[in-house]
Amino acid sequence: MKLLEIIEVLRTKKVKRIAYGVLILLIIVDFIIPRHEIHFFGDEIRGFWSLFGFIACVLIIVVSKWIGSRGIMQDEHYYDDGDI
Amino acid sequence: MDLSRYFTLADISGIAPEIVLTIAALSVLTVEMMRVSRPGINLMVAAAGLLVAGVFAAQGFKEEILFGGMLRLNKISLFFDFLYLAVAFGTLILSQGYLEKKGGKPRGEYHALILFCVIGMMLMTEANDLVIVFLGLELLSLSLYILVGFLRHDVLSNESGLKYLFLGAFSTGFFLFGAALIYGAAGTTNYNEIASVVASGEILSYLYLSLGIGLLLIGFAFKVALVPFHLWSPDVYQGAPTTVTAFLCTAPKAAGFGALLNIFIVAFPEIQIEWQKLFWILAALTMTIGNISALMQSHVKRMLAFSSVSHAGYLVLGVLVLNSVGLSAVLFYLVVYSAMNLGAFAILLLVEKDGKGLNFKDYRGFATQHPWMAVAMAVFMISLAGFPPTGGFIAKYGLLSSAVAEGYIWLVVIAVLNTLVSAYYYLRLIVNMYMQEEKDIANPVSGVLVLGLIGFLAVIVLILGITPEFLLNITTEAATTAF
Amino acid sequence: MSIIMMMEIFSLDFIHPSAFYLIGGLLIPVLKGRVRQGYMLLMALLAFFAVLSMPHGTYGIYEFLSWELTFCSVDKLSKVFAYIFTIMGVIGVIYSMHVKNDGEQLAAFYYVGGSLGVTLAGDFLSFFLFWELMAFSSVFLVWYRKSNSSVNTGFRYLLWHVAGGLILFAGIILQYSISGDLTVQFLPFHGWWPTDLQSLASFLILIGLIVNAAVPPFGAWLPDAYPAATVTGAVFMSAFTTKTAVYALIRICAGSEILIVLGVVMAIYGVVYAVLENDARRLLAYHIISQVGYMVAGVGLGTQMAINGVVAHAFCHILYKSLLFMGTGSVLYVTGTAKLTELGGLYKTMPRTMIYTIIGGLSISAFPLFSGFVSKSITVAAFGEAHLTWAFLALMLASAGTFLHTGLKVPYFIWFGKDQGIKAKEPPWNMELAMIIGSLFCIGLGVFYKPLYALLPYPVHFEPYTAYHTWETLQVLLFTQLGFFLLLKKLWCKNTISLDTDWFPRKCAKAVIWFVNKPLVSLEYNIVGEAYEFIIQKPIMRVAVYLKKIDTVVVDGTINGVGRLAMAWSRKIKEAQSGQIQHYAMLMVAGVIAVIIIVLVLP
Amino acid sequence: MEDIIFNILDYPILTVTTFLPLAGALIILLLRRAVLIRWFALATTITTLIVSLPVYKHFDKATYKMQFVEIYPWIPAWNIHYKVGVDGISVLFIFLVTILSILCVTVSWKVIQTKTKEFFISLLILETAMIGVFVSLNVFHFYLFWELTLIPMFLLIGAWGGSNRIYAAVKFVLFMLAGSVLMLVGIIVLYYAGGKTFDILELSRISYPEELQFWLFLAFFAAFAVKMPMFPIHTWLPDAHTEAPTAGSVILAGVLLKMGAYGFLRFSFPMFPHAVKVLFIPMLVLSVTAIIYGGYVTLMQTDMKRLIAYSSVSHMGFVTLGLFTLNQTGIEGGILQMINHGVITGALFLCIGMIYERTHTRMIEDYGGLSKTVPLFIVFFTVFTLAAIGLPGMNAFVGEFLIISGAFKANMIIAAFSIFGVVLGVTYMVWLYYRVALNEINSNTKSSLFDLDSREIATLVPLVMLVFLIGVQPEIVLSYMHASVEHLVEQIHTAVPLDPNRIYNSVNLFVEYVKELLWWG
Repeated sequence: MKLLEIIEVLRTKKVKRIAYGVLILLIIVDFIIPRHEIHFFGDEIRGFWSLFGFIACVLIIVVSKWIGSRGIMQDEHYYDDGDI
Repeated sequence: MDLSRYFTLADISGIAPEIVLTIAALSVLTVEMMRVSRPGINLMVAAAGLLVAGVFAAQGFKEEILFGGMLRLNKISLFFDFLYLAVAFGTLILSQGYLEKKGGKPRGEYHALILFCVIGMMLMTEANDLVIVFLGLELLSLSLYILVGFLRHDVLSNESGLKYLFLGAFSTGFFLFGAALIYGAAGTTNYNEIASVVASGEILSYLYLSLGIGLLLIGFAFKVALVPFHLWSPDVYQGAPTTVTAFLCTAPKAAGFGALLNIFIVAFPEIQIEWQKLFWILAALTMTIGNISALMQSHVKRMLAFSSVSHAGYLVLGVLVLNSVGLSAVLFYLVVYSAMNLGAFAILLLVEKDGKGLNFKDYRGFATQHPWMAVAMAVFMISLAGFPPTGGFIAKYGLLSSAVAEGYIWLVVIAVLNTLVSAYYYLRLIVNMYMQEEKDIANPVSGVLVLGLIGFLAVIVLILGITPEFLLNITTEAATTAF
Repeated sequence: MSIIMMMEIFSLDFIHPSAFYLIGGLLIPVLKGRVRQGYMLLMALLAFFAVLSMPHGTYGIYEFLSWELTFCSVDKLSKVFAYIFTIMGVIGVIYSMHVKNDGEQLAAFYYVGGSLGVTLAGDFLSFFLFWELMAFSSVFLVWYRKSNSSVNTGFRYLLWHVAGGLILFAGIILQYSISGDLTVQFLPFHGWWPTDLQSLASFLILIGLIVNAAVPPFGAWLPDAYPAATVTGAVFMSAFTTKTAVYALIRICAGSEILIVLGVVMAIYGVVYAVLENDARRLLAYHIISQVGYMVAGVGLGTQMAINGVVAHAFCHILYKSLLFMGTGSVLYVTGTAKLTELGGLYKTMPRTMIYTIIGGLSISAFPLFSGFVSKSITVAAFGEAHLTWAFLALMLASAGTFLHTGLKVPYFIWFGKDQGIKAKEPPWNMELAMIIGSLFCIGLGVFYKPLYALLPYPVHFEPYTAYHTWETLQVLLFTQLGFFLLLKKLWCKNTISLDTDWFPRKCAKAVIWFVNKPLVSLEYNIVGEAYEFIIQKPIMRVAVYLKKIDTVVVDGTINGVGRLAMAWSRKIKEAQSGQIQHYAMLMVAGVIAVIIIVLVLP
Repeated sequence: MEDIIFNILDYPILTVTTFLPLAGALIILLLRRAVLIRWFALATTITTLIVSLPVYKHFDKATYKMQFVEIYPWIPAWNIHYKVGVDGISVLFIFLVTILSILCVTVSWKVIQTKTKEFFISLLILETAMIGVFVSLNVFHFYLFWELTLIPMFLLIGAWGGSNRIYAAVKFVLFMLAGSVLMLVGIIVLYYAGGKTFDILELSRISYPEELQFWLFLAFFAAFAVKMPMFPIHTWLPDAHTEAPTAGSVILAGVLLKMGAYGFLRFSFPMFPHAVKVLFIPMLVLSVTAIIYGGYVTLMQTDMKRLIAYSSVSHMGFVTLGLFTLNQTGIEGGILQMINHGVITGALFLCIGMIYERTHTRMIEDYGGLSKTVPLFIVFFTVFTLAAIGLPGMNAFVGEFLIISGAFKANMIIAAFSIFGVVLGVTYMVWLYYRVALNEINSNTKSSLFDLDSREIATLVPLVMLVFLIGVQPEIVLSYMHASVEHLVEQIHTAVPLDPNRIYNSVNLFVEYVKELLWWG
């Protein structure tokens, strides 16, 4: 079907390289975007939000994995022995 | 010879009804003698006599004293006359064919005797003189003695006839002794003169007068079957042929009360107050003993006998009160009482066959086989018990209301409790009719005339219960003229 | 038009929209097949038009004994929520058309009716009535799954809600005893701990609402119950319980500072747990908590813009969250499992469901041109303007996390991951139709956001499509995607469940049960039981027997005795009636003597 | 004559409603085939209901005055007029009578096979008598209708009853007659004391001397206490109920018991206020004993119908408690409870009758597990059991709620005891329900049980509707009686000023009174 081919095309190596190009473009354009109301320091620095996005993603994955291994993650039948 | 000194034309016209009745009685006997073979001839002649007497009584009525103070015609006596004629007429219709059923031969004397009784009763209530009252009483009693023992072959009827004769004669003796004492005390036997003598006070001695009145009262008490003197009535009622019992417990009782009332209204108006205590006791005794002894009866006729004794007790309540309201209540009560009893005995009559049909048990399952007859009997029983929609209630209410007006609260309470007791044995018959299972029940011989009479009486009882207006007016008007 | 016509027929001044669901629902078990589907759709549409034509103001007042229940008080705020609930009602009904079990349909209908009732309730009594109706009807949606775990989960869900309801009810009663009137009014709770009676009342009401809004310490029931619900039930539950609680929070405790902290913590908490989660629907459930965290925080802020943000966010959240649930629901319906570890590579067999889920994912992560961008950002901007920077940053972090697991993790592992060879096909037409409507709404609102802003309770002066704002969001989202692909290996999930705050009640519950079973029951049975038997039951029975004896013997005895006495007298008198004349004569003479004595005594 | 409003409708509505059943009975007298009789009886009862409907529509709820009044001369010789009228208190009972009569006809459709003509005639005469009692404003024909109920009821119990029916029927009549003959004496004394008139309104305007009031109260009390069975004289009720056919016990429980209480409201309260004030504490004690005693004895019953009969003793104890609190809430509660009791107990008897038709046994141990064998019947039975217990949202709850709050105003201790009565009420009903519906299925009745047919459902549905209607919206019923009850309470309190100490020492006042009166006798 037409839809399937589109998805196939998107998954090839070539598309990945284009995606990285877009990311770099994002940071450059951020320098020319006008900022009208400045509420907090983040708005001043250009490219702040892309950095923030990346760090947020890494931070979340690492922290949650760490907490999970610490004790939150239990076997599936943890509660099964005669809960209410 | 000129008889005007002794009686005038007016006197003759006054007693016209009695004359007609005598002629009718004699003609019945002559017809019997001539062996006229048409069936029911005696009934026709007697009934005709009654009707003609009724016409004469109504048409020639004037308020007057006859035969030089012997008789007194007024609205009350006229009321009583019509009551007797009606009851006699009813009894005649009932006894049509009854005697053959009981095995006796149809003899004319039966009808003649009934007519003689009516004459006697008329004389009692029209009397204005002790002698005439005694005359009427004797005529009535004698013909009743024969009537009670009419079924010669039936041992019960003979026994009750004889019993009634002895005790009747015994009580009439007291009556005569009392009359003599009063004559001795007051010097006259005429009511008005006695009243004037008593009023003026030249009584020979009060002792004699009170003794005389007491004994007189005993005579009446026997005739009306008040308690100490009621013992004869159950046996006589049971023994006598049912038609005679029907007649016996309605008309003579009314006559007894009528005569008693006449004496106390006309002859002893003031003394009456002292006698209230005695009447109070008599009323209470009669009601209670009459009702209680009727409780355990298993024989319907005997139960009705005791019930008529208790009803006599209620009537003494009216005599006790003795004012216009009390009198009208008594008159009303007598009419309703006669209608109820005649009806009840009529049904008893039909159901009774060769000794069966007189016990409560014989009425089981009556309602399913003969619904209409059962309804009529139920109406009579409910009316006798004094339940509201029927005439019995209105009659009883009238009596109780007049008694309460005079302040006899406790006597009314006794009367009312007696009604409660009476309800038990009246309803026992309804219980047997409606609520017991069917057995081989007596199937009544259905004579058209008798059925018509039963229906008529039942309707009368119901109408008197629902719209008693027309009879109340007559009785109140009659009662007010007496005072 | 039809509604107005209906109104004339029944000469009602108004028709309460939930009436269609509550009374209309009764006919569902009666109808079968196509007729039933048409009838249910008709009811949902009629309810929507009823909301459309509902004027503002309070009416539908019904007084019972001495209280006044106002069933319908409508203002801009309740109207918006009524709109979205009825729209969601229509979508949900379409989605669940194929369901044969009429009990489930009835439960869903009463669930929607209940939430509409809560939104429009004017006084606390009817508010609480519909509140409980919602709790009880939704529990059936869990039970109808009919797997043994879902029965236990249903009971836990019910216990949570009953506990929450009771706390709320305590608050209402306290409030009624203080102020004496029952109308739903503004009772904000300030500070950390209740100081006086009035603040205790509002505190209790706040807690009651928070339990339903699944705020963390009390919110563990949501991730526990939603995955256990039926396929269509989860769609309904995702939309109504939490959002009714949000509406109540706005109505009653807007501006309570404690909510800001709770809201932010909720947002982060939801995201962290979602990342760990393996079951798709459980992940989405955790994610509801994080999204509701935004709303609770917004309510805590309390400014006009924040409330606007919360309402808009709730409006859109219902749509895209239900879309996601519909997507994962269809996967569960078709493949029978929702565990990410067991799924993968379905894009080949379920391409269209994949598209709808991705639209849902994008709009939830507030991608430009999608409804999330238009609504969520208002709340975040409100925090920005209020200069609560730490809250602002935390929420931005949470929105990044949102994109991470709903936008990327779920679609990747279900559709693009390695193909586990599960056979699957497109879901039935009505599920797909519902998903299409949902996606249209998500995209439509994203593009034409003006009508949504018109509906908001306060005037809106926020322009989403400013250059800087779009750019800023794009940067955050795309770089999160970068992070995701780089750390893909680490994200691989294991077949585990994550313990949650409901660990405490469930564990200690076991201890309590043990305590009840062993010592307490034995105590009750032989000591208290015996005592009851001895002190109360035996004497009552003995007294009853005794009184019955009295009743039959004494009372009846006396009365029958009177009767027997009369009978005995009668028999005695009967003997007197001997039939011998001489006896009679003797008695008569005695009578005569008596009369004479009386006569002599007389004068 | 200023406080009556003459009948403005185009036909004499009250007279027609009263005598239509009687006319129907007379016509049935002529019919022969049983089917014809049954349908005609049903038609008469339904037309009576329809004919009486305008009363409720045109009833003016704001005034306490008598409405739809009609006066015709009846027995001028004794100054007796036929006078009928309705006020807030009596209007609802007409509805109760007409409804229950229809249900009685439908329920006895198949069960009455022998003497059907007499059955339906006595049922219709009974209906006329009952409506007559509630409608009449003249003491004489009040008493006439009061007594007219006895004979048909006697026939109903006696002719179509159970095994021990004759004893029960005779006992019923003698009890009732004992009470009503004493009332007859009271009526006659009242006639003279009230200036030779029978008109209730005039009689209640006159203030009688105190000791006369005391005696008259006792006379009337005899009749009313027997009829609504107060404690010591209630033993006729269980016998009459167990032996009566279903229709009989429905009418008996539904309406006859209410006539006693209605009598208090119409006669004792307005005419003998002083005696009421003196005796209201003993009366309260009597009604509480009735509640508790009734409760206890009901607990031990083995026969279903007898159990419901004894529960009526307890419920009617509540009604008297409500009436003798002498305040607005209590009396309104009492009247409402009368109607509720009529509906609920009538319905329970209908249910038991239907089951008895099938299994011909009334012993509770013969039953069990009915919820499985006859589920539809158990639905109705549950509704009525819950109503009898007084579940909120059903009609009995509202009645009991008002009564107990009224009782608390009158006397604290007595109200406390009455609550214990409620608890007893719940125990025996629940125990009955458990043994009948929930126990394991009993073998000997299992075979003959089959579920309700459409006729029986049609009989029960109107009562279910009434139960919920009054339960949810009691104002429909209460609005009728506010004005009249207010006037009644004001009549009592203006007649004798309410001095508190007199009330509390009313018991020794009562004793001193009796001593003083005994000499009078």
